[in-house]
Amino acid sequence: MAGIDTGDTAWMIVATALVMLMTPGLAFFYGGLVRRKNVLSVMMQCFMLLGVMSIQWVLFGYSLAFGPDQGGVIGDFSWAALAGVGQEPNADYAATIPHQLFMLFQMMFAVLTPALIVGAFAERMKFSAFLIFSVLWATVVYDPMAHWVWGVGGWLRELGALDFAGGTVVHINAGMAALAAALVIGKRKGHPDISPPHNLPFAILGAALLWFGWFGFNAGSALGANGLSVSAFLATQLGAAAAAVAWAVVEWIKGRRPTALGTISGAVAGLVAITPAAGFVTPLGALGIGALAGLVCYLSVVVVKGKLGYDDSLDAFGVHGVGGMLGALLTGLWATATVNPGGADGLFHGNAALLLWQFVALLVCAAYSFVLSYGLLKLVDRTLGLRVSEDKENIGLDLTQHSESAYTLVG
Amino acid sequence: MAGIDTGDTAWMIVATALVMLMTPGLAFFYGGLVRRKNVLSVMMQCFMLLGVMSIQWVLFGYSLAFGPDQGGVIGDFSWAALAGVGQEPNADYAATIPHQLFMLFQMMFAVLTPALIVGAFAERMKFSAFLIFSVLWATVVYDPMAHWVWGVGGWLRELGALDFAGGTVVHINAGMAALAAALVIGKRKGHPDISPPHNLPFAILGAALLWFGWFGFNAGSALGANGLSVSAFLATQLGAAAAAVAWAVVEWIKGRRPTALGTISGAVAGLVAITPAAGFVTPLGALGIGALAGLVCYLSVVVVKGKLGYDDSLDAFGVHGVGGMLGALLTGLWATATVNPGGADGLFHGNAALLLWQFVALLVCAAYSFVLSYGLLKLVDRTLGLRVSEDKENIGLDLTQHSESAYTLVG
Amino acid sequence: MAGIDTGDTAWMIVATALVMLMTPGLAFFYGGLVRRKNVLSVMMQCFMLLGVMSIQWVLFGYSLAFGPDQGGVIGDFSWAALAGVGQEPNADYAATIPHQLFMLFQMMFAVLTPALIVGAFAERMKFSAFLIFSVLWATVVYDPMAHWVWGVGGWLRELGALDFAGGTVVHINAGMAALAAALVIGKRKGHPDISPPHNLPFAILGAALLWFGWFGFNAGSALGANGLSVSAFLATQLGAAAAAVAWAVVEWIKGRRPTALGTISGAVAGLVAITPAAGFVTPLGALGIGALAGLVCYLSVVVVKGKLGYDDSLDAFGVHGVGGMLGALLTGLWATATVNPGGADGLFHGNAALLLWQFVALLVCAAYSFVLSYGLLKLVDRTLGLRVSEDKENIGLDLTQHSESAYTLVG
Amino acid sequence: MKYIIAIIQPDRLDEVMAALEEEDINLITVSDVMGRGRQKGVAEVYRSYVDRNRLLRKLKVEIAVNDEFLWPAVDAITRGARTGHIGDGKIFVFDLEECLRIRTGESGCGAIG
Amino acid sequence: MKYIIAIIQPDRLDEVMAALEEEDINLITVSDVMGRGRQKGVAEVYRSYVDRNRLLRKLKVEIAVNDEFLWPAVDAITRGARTGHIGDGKIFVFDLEECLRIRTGESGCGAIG
Amino acid sequence: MKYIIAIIQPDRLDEVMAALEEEDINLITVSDVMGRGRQKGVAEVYRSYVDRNRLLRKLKVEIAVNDEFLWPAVDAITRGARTGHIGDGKIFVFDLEECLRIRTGESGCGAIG
Ligand SMILES: Nc1ncnc2c1ncn2[C@@H]1O[C@H](COP(=O)(O)OP(=O)(O)O)[C@@H](O)[C@H]1O
Ligand SMILES: Nc1ncnc2c1ncn2[C@@H]1O[C@H](COP(=O)(O)OP(=O)(O)O)[C@@H](O)[C@H]1O
Ligand SMILES: Nc1ncnc2c1ncn2[C@@H]1O[C@H](COP(=O)(O)OP(=O)(O)O)[C@@H](O)[C@H]1O
Repeated sequence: MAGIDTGDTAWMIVATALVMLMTPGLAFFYGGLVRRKNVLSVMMQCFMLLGVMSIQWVLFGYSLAFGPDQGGVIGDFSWAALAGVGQEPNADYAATIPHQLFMLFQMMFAVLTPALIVGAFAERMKFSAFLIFSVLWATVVYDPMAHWVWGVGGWLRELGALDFAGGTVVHINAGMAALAAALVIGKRKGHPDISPPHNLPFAILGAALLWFGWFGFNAGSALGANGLSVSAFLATQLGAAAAAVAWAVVEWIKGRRPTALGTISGAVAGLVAITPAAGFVTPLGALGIGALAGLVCYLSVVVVKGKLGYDDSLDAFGVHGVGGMLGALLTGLWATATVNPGGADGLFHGNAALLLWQFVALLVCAAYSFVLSYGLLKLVDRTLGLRVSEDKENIGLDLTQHSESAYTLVG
Repeated sequence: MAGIDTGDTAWMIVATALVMLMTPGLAFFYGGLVRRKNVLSVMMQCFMLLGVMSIQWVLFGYSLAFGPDQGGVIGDFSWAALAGVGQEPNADYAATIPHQLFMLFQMMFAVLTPALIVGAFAERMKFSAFLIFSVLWATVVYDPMAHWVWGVGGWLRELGALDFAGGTVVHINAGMAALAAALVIGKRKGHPDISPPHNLPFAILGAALLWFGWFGFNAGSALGANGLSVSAFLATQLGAAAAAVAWAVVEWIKGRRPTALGTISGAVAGLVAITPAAGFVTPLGALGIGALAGLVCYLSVVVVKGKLGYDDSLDAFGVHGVGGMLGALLTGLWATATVNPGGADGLFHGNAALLLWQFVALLVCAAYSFVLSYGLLKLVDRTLGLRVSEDKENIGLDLTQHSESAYTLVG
Repeated sequence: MAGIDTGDTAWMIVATALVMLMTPGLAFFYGGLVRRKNVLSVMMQCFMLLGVMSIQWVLFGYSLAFGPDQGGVIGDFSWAALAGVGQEPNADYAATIPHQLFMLFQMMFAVLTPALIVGAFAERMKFSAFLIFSVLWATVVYDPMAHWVWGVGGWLRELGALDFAGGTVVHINAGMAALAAALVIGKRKGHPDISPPHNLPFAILGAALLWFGWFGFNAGSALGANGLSVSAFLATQLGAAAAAVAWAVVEWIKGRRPTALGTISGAVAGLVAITPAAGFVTPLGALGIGALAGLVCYLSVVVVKGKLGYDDSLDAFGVHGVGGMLGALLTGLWATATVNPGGADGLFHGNAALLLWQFVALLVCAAYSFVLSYGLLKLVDRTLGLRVSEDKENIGLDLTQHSESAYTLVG
Repeated sequence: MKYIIAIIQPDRLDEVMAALEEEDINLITVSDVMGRGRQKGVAEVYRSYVDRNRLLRKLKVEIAVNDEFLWPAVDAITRGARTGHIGDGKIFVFDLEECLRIRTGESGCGAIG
Repeated sequence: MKYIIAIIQPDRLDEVMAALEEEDINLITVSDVMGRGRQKGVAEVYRSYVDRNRLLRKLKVEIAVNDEFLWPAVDAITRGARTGHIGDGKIFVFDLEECLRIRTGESGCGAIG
Repeated sequence: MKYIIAIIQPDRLDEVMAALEEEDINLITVSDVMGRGRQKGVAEVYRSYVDRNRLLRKLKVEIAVNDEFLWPAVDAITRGARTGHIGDGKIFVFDLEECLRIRTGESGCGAIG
């Protein structure tokens, strides 16, 4: 087929599969951290999104996000049901791989992003409310924002803000929605005296799969197998490594022990923060971003959250929201066109303007996401009710929402 | 090397690794569903096949299945021990990748297929009987059928039936053998009052690895990194997604809750049903096949099985057999040459003949598999005995067949 | 970019990600085998190495190992902080992929190797001591040895010994360090009456991820997507398969049952032994190496270890040390230039000299590793203390070193 | 009032519960235990380590009954749990001084059922 | 001396412990059990198999007390565990003949606390 | 007949079982419990949440013995479980009214061993 490069295609098929694996990875990361009576509910929510969002994306989501531009704010419906999205490349997005492959790669992002929010309302949301909210949110919040940042003609894409692999659309976006969700749905019964993670090895498994999958996420965002994707891969590894170490070190310095949960939380924070920067920074820049991500997310989760007192059960805001915003800003500092001529120089390389654009993009997206998510959640709450009854929360969502227990106790 | 394309080779190496991962994936999918005392036995059976079948395949299995044709029904022994199967491509099978790579890709199918049958006789078969049966079955049932459908000169390949990635050879075949096994070996003690799955998160992990690996299975069956493999990837994702949602929705409609086990069972059913169709149908066709697969396999497992009363412990027949047959027939409806010029049009695209060929292929293969599997199982039963003693079944296969316990209880 | 092949690059990006996944794989393999109170400590050690070693490698490790040669024994610091290691290929190491990608691929080896040693001192080493030791060991033992064997100008590389994917640098090296560690730190309290593996399915999961990742390790060592990498992939699969079967069969013959732990231990032993040979042997050679690896490692772990009485908790020496040495020697027997013109013929193909060189390389590396590791461990022991107090060992490392419990018990 | 602790084979629970139901005894508490009795376990093997497996999985069933239900309960447990093989288990009977229903505060015989 | 066994809802443990502390009762032993009482469980569904879920997760709390602490302990447990819903659980009281502290060898009333 | 419940440190089980064997007491039942005693646990830390860890892992050992074996059993447990550190645990002794062997139907003293 004209223009298709088998090497680029090979890598992007794999990258797509890797990003797909992140959603089950997240299911285990989150699932290990909740109480035993809610583990299936969290995993089920992640898995269900793998189903529902894939369908939404094919039917109209992709068209809204990447279809022909309407005034810089949204795509139209001309690519609905993948009309015209075929095996030929679409040079506007990726000239050397089938258009469907680009669409698939983006599909996995669209699946993962709402799944990230689950961490905020885990252990207390009705399954039905979760489903409705997620589909609405994907359509009203995610798809437009994806268009702004990535769609041809999207206004943020034109603006000059940098976001290599989706720090804004994925992490800031999900993080702000998570904050809204934690506020709207309220604290879990017993908070903050909630029993500890019921299965930390599961959370470690989840973190490992996330790290592994993130290579697809970030290095895949180069949309080919080339120097840039390798550079993004390197930045990803270093961001995660530095942040994991940083979080553990801070715990140690603060007189506690370095914990496994801290280390994997740090790794995820680093992966989040490096996401917008991955294709624009040097290895040392990546180490810097990672180290700061570990430190700042530690503070946001351990120090600040405790003081503010909302119940973001699994720190979806504290890690993805805060880490995402930090990454967006630090991209404005450390970006350099020597790594990626398609990028721009940041403050440390003599260009203060970039930082400004990063800040603007961050602010607009964060505000948009927070306000709309808040509204949608209130809407669902008023109509369907967001939260299970206290009784059901006590018994656990696995039994009451899904008629299942994760483990047998006797026999 | 003449004719080798690095991009195609890169993708097919990875696809092979992905299909390899499906067998451990299956080990967790099945292992999570059995009782605590039998989890290792199921995982051990899967792992042992990874060893034994790889050796069988290299020594003579590949030659029987893909070697020079003998009257359309089987290959001869000229490729035994991989004689002549080297680093050069074999243009008959795949012109742009090393012949050994094609052989390896097929090896992983040959490992996985007998592992699927494990689900039918789980929790009660002797390990020795399992081993003997599996090797015999691979040689007498799998290898010939692989030759018919995929081997150069194989009679079904000539017939014109479509099977993109192995719906017949892998799923219908394993499914019918599973039915035979459930009938020959009989019900588990206590059936149907068997305790629930001992570790559903393991089953979810297994389903996730299966889904992930299935991209290698289906998109790899294009044997290169090209538009067709991307199209198959897309169909795979949509088949799984639609079926997962469909199963959960049916549960909901029937007045129960949507369950995690239902959702992942649906996903697997969708993956099974899309397998023969993956390279021949449009995205909407894939959604249709997936949705029907979720519905039909739900009925077969939840409604029909209960009535017929055989004990297919983990629904190897109900999901792989029924899903495989459904997929073969639906391929005859939804296939279209616009997606794949090497394919054919189905009934919905004006060609009723295809459906007929699909039906014939299905019938012959299902019958062949059922009859021979039944015979082999009876043979092993008469000689070695298939089933452990009641006492051993009570204690559990982990302890009695493998002298191990999966988990420590105290300390 | 001049000279970059997208297919080779695609495969090597994926291979790098696969090798990265081996460290979490090892975390589960080891984690499942320890007692419940120590599972996090083992996983934490593996994860922490993923952080710390990545940083060490980028800052100076890669330069020491692969940088401009100093007298055949070590690289200098000119590539420190990746100076000059960019997106262009470095033809000395890999002409068709970005230099950074080669560096990343090697990084994952540098992460994994110290993690292998963890198996020897599991359940009793202080976390701080572990950290210091690992960083010192990587710098003083691993980096130089990597230079000898792989670095341009390295003396062992010049000598003519064969080591396809790191049998010497990774496995013999880690194995000897493990032996030193088991001797220096002493037995666990209660040894040999230690409770059994607390979660064998985790160990099986780990083994599956190791096997999967090993395709990246071995087939990736061809540094491209070509016939050689496929041949290495095939040898890897067969080595693992034959060894898994061999171990189980030996157990069976010795009057015990074939165990799941034995089967996966065999698989790992086979993967270790095939590592140096993967790119140099025929499929039948790989089967031979695998079968011998299963047998010999079984003897070393089950028979010899019991007699010698040191406490190599998880058999890091018994599997990686012994398996690595065996593989090095067997490469000297089975290697053939027909598989890889860049290799050499072994004894079975008429060239006795190779066996000699293999033996020399093995001896030098094993001795160097053992002596220096022993010295480093004694050093850390004298200064910081290697071992936790008896009280802490009783309570478990999870609580005392990391203030965490892996699982909740009630609720 | 009496309190019965029965140690049974893990796979006999369904039979025991069924037998108890026949006697109209429905309230029980069950937990996982490991027991060493006369039954010799299968040796467990983990690489070099052979565990003679002195402890086997059992279930512990606890039932509080009014005095007149004691023997029916004991008989029902025996009926349900007996296979005739070593390892079938034991039944221990204690005197129960007091019993309260948390929900209502009721106490004594009325609170048991 | 008395020995109390209380079966409570899994999520009431914190409340029970807090209530006990108010009475200066700090030493307890807790374990996971499954119980069948009057409470009807949610049916569990696994594909074709519906488990009427006769056994529900509960916690078992065990406390040895000197006689004068018996009623305060029972009251505290009741206070902490009561929700008024079916399934709140039961309290069983036994006579405790002897109690020893392993560390010191002390026995009797002095060893309880 | 007496019934002994001992709460011990999880890692002392082997020693306790060995000590019991010396007294010819071989039949026991063991289970996992969490205990709060005088021992202060290590605080557990999970991100922002610090669990003061009021409950520590312990093992519960249950032994039914004939009267003459009571003190040998208690002594053996003490010997095996004592480390001299806080947290060593407690031994509780109950009167056992009746004991039955399910397999044979035997009851009383003969059924204990
Ligand atoms: N004296 C005892 N004290 C405590 N537990 C006991 C005692 N005797 C038996 N048990 C428990 O009962 C279980 C079954 O006992 P066992 O001797 O194997 O059965 P049988 O009734 O056939 O002699 C044991 O595993 C143990 O848990
Ligand atoms: N007679 C009994 N014997 C043993 N356990 C009992 C008995 N009665 C109640 N239980 C335990 O107490 C739990 C709660 O009892 P339930 O009848 O549901 O509560 P309620 O106090 O509201 O009637 C049960 O699940 C069971 O574990
Ligand atoms: N009065 C009691 N009631 C119930 N359990 C107790 C009681 N006293 C002690 N225990 C159990 O014994 C364990 C050990 O007690 P602890 O006070 O720590 O030990 P020590 O014997 O050194 O004082 C506790 O964790 C608890 O499980």
